[in-house]
Amino acid sequence: MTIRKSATRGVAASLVALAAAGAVQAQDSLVIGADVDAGTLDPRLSRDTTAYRVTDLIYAGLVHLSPTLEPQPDMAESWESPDPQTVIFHLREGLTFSDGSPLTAEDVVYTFETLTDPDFNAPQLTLFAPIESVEAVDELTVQFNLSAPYAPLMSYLSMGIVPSDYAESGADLSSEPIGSGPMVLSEWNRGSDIVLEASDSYWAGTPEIETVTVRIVGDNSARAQAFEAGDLDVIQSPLSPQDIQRLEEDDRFGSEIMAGLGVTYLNFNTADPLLADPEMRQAFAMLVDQETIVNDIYQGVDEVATSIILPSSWAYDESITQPTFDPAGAAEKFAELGWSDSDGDGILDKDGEPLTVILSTHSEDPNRIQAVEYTQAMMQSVGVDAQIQITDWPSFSSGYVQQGQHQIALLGWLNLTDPDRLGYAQLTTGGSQNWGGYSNETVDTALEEGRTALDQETRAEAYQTAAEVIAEELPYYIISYQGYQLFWDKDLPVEVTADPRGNFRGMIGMPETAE
Amino acid sequence: MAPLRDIEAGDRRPADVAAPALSVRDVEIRIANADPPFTVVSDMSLEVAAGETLCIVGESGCGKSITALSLLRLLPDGVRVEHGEIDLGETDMLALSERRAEDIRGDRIAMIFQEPLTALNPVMPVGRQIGEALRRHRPMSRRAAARGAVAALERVQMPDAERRAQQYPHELSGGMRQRAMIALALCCEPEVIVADEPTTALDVTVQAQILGLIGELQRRLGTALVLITHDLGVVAETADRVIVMYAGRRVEEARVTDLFDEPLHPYTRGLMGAIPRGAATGGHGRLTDIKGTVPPMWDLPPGCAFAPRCPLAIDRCRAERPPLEEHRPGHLAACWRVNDAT
Amino acid sequence: MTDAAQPAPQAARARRRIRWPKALRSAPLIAGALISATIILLAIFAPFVATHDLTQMDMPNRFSGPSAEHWLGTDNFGRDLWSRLVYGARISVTIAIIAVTLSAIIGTVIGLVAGYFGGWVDLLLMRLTDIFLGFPPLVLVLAVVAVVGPGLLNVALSLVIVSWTEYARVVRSTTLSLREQNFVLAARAIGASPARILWREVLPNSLGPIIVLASLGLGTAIIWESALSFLGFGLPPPAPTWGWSLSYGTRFMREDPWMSIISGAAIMVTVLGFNLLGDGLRDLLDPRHQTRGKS
Amino acid sequence: MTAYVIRRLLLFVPMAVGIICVTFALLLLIPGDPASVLLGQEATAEGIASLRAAMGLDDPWYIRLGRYFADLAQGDMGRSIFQNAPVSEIILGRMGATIELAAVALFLSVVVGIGLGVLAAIRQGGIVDAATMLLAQLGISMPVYWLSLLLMLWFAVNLGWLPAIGRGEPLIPAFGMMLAGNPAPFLDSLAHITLPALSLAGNSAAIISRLVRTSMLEVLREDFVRTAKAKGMRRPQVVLGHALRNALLPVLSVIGLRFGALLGGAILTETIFAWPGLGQLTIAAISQRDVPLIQGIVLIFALIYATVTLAVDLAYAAVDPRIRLR
Amino acid sequence: MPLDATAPPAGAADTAPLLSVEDLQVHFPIRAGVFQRQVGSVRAVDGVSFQLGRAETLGLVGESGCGKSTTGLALTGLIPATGGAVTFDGARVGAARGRDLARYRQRMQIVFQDPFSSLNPRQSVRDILRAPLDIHSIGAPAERNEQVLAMMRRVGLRPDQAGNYPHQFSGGQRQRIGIARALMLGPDVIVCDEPVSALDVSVQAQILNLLADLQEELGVAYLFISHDLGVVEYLSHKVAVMYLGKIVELAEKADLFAAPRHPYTELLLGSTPSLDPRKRHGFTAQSETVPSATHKPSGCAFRTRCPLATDRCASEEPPLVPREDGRLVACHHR
Repeated sequence: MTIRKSATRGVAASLVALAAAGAVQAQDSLVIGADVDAGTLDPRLSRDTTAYRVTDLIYAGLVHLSPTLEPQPDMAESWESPDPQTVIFHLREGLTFSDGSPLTAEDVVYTFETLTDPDFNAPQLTLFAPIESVEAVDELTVQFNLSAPYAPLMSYLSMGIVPSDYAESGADLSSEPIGSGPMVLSEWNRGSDIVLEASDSYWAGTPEIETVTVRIVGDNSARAQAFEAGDLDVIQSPLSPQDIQRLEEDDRFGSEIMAGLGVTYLNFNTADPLLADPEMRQAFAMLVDQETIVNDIYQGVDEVATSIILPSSWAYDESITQPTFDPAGAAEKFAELGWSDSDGDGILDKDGEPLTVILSTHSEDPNRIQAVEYTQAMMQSVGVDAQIQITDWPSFSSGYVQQGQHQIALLGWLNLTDPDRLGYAQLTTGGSQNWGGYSNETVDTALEEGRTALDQETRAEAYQTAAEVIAEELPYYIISYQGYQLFWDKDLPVEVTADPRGNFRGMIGMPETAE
Repeated sequence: MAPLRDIEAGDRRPADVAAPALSVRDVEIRIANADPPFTVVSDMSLEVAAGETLCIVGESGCGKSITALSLLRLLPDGVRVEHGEIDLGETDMLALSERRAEDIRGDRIAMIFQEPLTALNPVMPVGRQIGEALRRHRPMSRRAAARGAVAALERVQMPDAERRAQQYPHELSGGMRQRAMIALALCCEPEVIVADEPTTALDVTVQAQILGLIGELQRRLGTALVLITHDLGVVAETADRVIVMYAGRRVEEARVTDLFDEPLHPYTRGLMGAIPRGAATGGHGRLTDIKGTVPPMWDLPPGCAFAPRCPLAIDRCRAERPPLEEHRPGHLAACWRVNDAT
Repeated sequence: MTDAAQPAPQAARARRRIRWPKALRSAPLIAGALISATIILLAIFAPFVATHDLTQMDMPNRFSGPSAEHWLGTDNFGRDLWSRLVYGARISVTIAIIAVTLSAIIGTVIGLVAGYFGGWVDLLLMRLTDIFLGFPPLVLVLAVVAVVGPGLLNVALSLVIVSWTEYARVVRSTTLSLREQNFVLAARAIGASPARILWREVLPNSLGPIIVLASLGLGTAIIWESALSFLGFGLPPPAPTWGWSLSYGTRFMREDPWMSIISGAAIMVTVLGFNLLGDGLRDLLDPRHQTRGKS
Repeated sequence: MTAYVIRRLLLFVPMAVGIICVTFALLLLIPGDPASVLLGQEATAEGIASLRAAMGLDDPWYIRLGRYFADLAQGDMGRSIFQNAPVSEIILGRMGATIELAAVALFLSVVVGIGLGVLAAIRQGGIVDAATMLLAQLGISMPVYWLSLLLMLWFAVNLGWLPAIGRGEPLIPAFGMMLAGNPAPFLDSLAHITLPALSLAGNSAAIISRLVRTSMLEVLREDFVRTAKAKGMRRPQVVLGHALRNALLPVLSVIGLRFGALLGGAILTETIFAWPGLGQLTIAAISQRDVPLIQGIVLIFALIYATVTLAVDLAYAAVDPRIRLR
Repeated sequence: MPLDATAPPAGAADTAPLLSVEDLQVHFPIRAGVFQRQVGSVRAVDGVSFQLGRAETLGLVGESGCGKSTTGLALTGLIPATGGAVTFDGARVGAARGRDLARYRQRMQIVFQDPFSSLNPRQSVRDILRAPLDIHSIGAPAERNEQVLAMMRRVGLRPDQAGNYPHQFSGGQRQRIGIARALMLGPDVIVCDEPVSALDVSVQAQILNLLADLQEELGVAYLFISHDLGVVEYLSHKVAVMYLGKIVELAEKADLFAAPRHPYTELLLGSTPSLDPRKRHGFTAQSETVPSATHKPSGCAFRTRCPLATDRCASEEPPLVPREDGRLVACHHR
């Protein structure tokens, strides 16, 4: 018995030793936890965060967005805009893809022509829609012709350039990517991990980290636990608020908690008879306890929101405000609108119809479910018969909200690198993502102007105008500005720089990609 | 077919019965894990000498199988020999440790069970099952044990023994299985064999062969045989002496000829009268049936257990249990009315 | 005629003597029955035993441990966990009972028909059963809930789809063996129709295994339901389902383990209760355990 | 025997067809359009429509079903909508991990289950029996995902003994490396598989131990056990040599079923432990409405399951000479 | 009563036998291969013919697997016969459909061997005995319970036990219930399939007496199937000996037991232990391989065990032919 006991102890000890060995070994390699696997490694087809982040390492775009979202020269050394509808880029000399083939203007043209080809079905097609044509002036010069002035364009041109010859030869960029970025794909075990190795063909040099492994751990808590157990070197949003607090206090880890590029919001269906009246929407909005949701449910990792413009944006104006939590005010408002509890059942009614509303969200994010559940309780407290509908993401998004079948849906938008990305498609009349059927002339005009004006001040004013109307009419009620959190093991050999988009260049020592 | 032969049955008992091969005295067996516990066998005594056949006969539930198992210390959990003595030669079986008892079982005392299909391990060739017993008690190589098993099968006249040894129980016919069972029991040439209804599951023609086989081997090896059966025909065919059991007790004990000549106990007489052939052969004469059924062991009437079914029962029978007494020389019976009935 | 009936009262007396002590001596059975009964009673009388309003939130007091005010502490919204668990029992038990009853009925009918008629009917029905068995159960449940949407009845329905096969298989095999029993042959000999035979002869004798399966199935159904909630396919909040409580609880397990432990324990104890009951019944109904040691 | 195997294999065909049809029906009925999921929140109506057409989603169901069968007959399981790769390739890449996990879990549950079951049976009524069976009851009553999280919390996070997530080298090549003198990968793989396999095995081990106990008790009451005792065999020989082998027969037939359950349970375990297998893939595929992938996975699950059942049946025949396969 | 198995069913109702069985066959298919095609058949009952008169008992005796029980089950329609003709009270049973078949079933009942498995443990005696009446709508529903009680009295059960369940009865009492059930429909023939072989001797005698009494009172005929020659001898008028699916000898009881003709009958009688220890048979240990219905020897099935067997027995199957003393024997040499 004694022998057996010591044997077990021996095994345990050797396992511990082994784990330690693993940690020491990780000298110039980096294991990053991710919540989903990349769907594709073709930057043009990327639609999930992991794909964005990994292709950002494998590929390089004309420009690169710095952590403060400033476009920095990358493949393009410089650019100019002779007129508002034309942009000309000058590529660096001697650029090559990781397979050694040269990167020329032809590749840029090919990349954007395919992107804007409707049959190619690029998820971000709409973002590039104003591009009328792209032409190669010479080997190193590319000219973009726009159908209208398009201010946000620069922030989208970080899109990775793909090798045209390689792509046209029938190679599958999705699984065998070749780019001109700082790393190359070494191995991809779908659903499990993506292994990248430093490239020696990137113009700005070789990254400090030799190997990056992106390991997929779906469950947020499990990912945090794996990080704590030392299996991951870096983790980032999305994380459970509870884990964030704990990790922040742990001095083994470095952390960066900053404003992110996303919002969590309520989508009011303005086409719904009950919610057609802005006053009704305001009344409902006054029942959303932003403080509690942000501070208790999200444990303060997000920030209470005031408008559709992110605080980090140049267009932000703190004077624009949405209605805030005020149950009494809401009750009063409902009374003004003719809703009263006439039959004494505790539920407001009007013309014999009870005030029933359906709050919906998707099942994958427990924090959103809690936010909805909490809001439901608040609504019920003033006599609104609020119901909750929770379905999985595909049913919820494509089968429900996108069909305009919702009443009040809790959703989010990510990657809002420009105010245009939370406005034009979502809130203009007939906009491609205007699922709530909202329509307001002032907003339409302002958003159009924000998109076409080239001068940032004009744009800011336009967006502020729109934001003001939105905050009043509330087709969207922005609950919170999402925070971005990054944790890393302090033993890492590089200095980690956070990027609100969650990109990895700051983790391999190339945050700015400067010369 | 074998001609009928006249045999002076019971005369085979050796005259010099110095020490019986097996002797049991005053054994009481209780089901200890029942609630409340109850006795299933009381005052059991028997002696059987080398070469002798003792039959224990009785109906189901009379305690005869439990008695048989107790002889090898094979009682199931919760069933205990409360007191008494079981001596195998000089060995006091009840005083042995379990490990010592294991050494003796299969070596000096062996058992033949009723249903050879279930009594043999279904997933082991019969030869190996016999070889295992050999190796357990006689140090020998695996190979020698295999040869020994074939020899044991040959001894029980198993046709094609070499091949049969490789077969599984289900591949053998009922008769062959029982032969294998007997070969297993006899492979170490025990002093005593306990056979519990060895032919009940068999057809008559096969039963005849098996009874013949057991008799032959017993004669050849000089083994003492305790044969448990419910069939008076088998008793008449094989026994030297007979014990009749009813409700856990001996009610009558005699040499086989004496018993069949003059059964003393009303139960024995009832049994004999209830057998269709013999008693009522030739015609539609009624069988003497014994009314009612055997009472359950945990709910025995006071007095004579047979009294409720006994045509001769008087008040005394219902109140007081009759002792087993010698009424004729070598012929014992437990009945108050032995002499009133005849 | 002789008085053959005489010992019967004795037999009956003995039977009673065996049965009750056996049932009462079986600690697992008693524990199982007590737990199951308690859970079901709590579910039925939830409004009377609950101490707090189900939806009354109290954010400052979230995740408080057990106290005089909140016997089992509070949940992630500061709601009273005891009250929610008691009401949750209602949902879990209702779902489990609906799921088990429907599965048992469907499976039993299919098993009876397949087992009794045999031949191509059997072949067809058993292939159908195989098809449903071939799916990983969770996948099938998820798919069905995705089709019909979450909801009490829908969740129960999805559980039926994965669990009826078990009854079908068991009932078929008991039917197969009962079909050969002499009392079924006797019923045929006196001219009973197949329907009568199935209903009067076969079914009553299959009830033992069905009851056992059902009580074990109740436990399984409760676990499945909680797994569905864990994956976000359960009843929508604020339904106080145990799955939600545990699912939320696990997210806060590190800092505030109470909610997770208590909800997990509620599920475990309940499932344990039904399982113990099922096992106890199995032992009790098993005829081999009823006979007394033969001589 | 050969005829039996062939017949069993042929029986798989209608079953697979049935499974495909049921899957197809379910996927048709599930709300949520893969095309619009594929294009994300930013999709336009036109984009969705053209993608639907390109994906063949607009064809009537019978055409799609027929096409699927036709492709399948050529060994083509279609292309994953989301991973843009052949389904067969994706599944092949994942299958090893799941089979490894399920097999190790099965091994664990069989070893532990038989050990505890035998122990409980030979100590029937005693404290060991009671403790073992209580443990088994708890094992059955414990939700798998809860057990997984608790194990991970305790052994990986608090104690730090074992890695919390991921998978090492596949066990078999790692074992090969150990034989070649490099034990580190094998130990690493073992360390990785321990927690997921344990949490997956818990339930099955409990079920098997109860079954073994029951079966063992039954066999211990059988006549041939008494015969073995009557011929003087030592108690361990009786229990292990005679009783156990017979007691394991009913257990064997359950092992096939357990393997199916383990494959199903892997869905939860793999998700929690980031085990790169089919289970994890299943959740992803369902939540993305990746129709071809779901169909492929379900079919593969059924195939693995059918294979295991067949293997179990054959093993049964090998162990029990009474079974004659026709 | 002289017997002639080959005689056609007689026309006159009073002289015609109640039940006439001709060339009854029950074959079970043997399947094999991938598609489970039938590759052969087990001839469990292979051309059995006999006749049974009113209030008469025909004993059917033979060892296990000889097809005697199968014959009984086939006659009561519980397993399908694959060939042969059964005439019951002048009418061909094979042709009967619907109501006629039901009537035939009603008049032909069966009592099983195992009194434990032949009664539904979940039904009370009343339920069990009422079922035949309910199914055939015999008597007013209100009177049926009375009929049940009367029948219980007739077979020696106490009517106050009508509400009891089978497990509350002893083996003998259960067998009484089984007999009562068979009698409820007032049958003309009862197939008794080893009705006493599971019972203790003393109880067996009770049941045998009961059967004898019932025959005397009700005039019912028995096809009495048993492996126990003593029991058959006690109850039967005529005895048929079966071996591997065929009758090898059929004779009046007294004739058969006094002087068996067929070597197999002889073997059976010689193997039965005597009840007199002074007249022991002195059995020998010699062993033999007993063939089964699946592997039936050619020609005379008994030839492999027969001391008289010659080449002819292997090639030519002896027919069951009447002998001068009225008995039927299937043997080339006797």
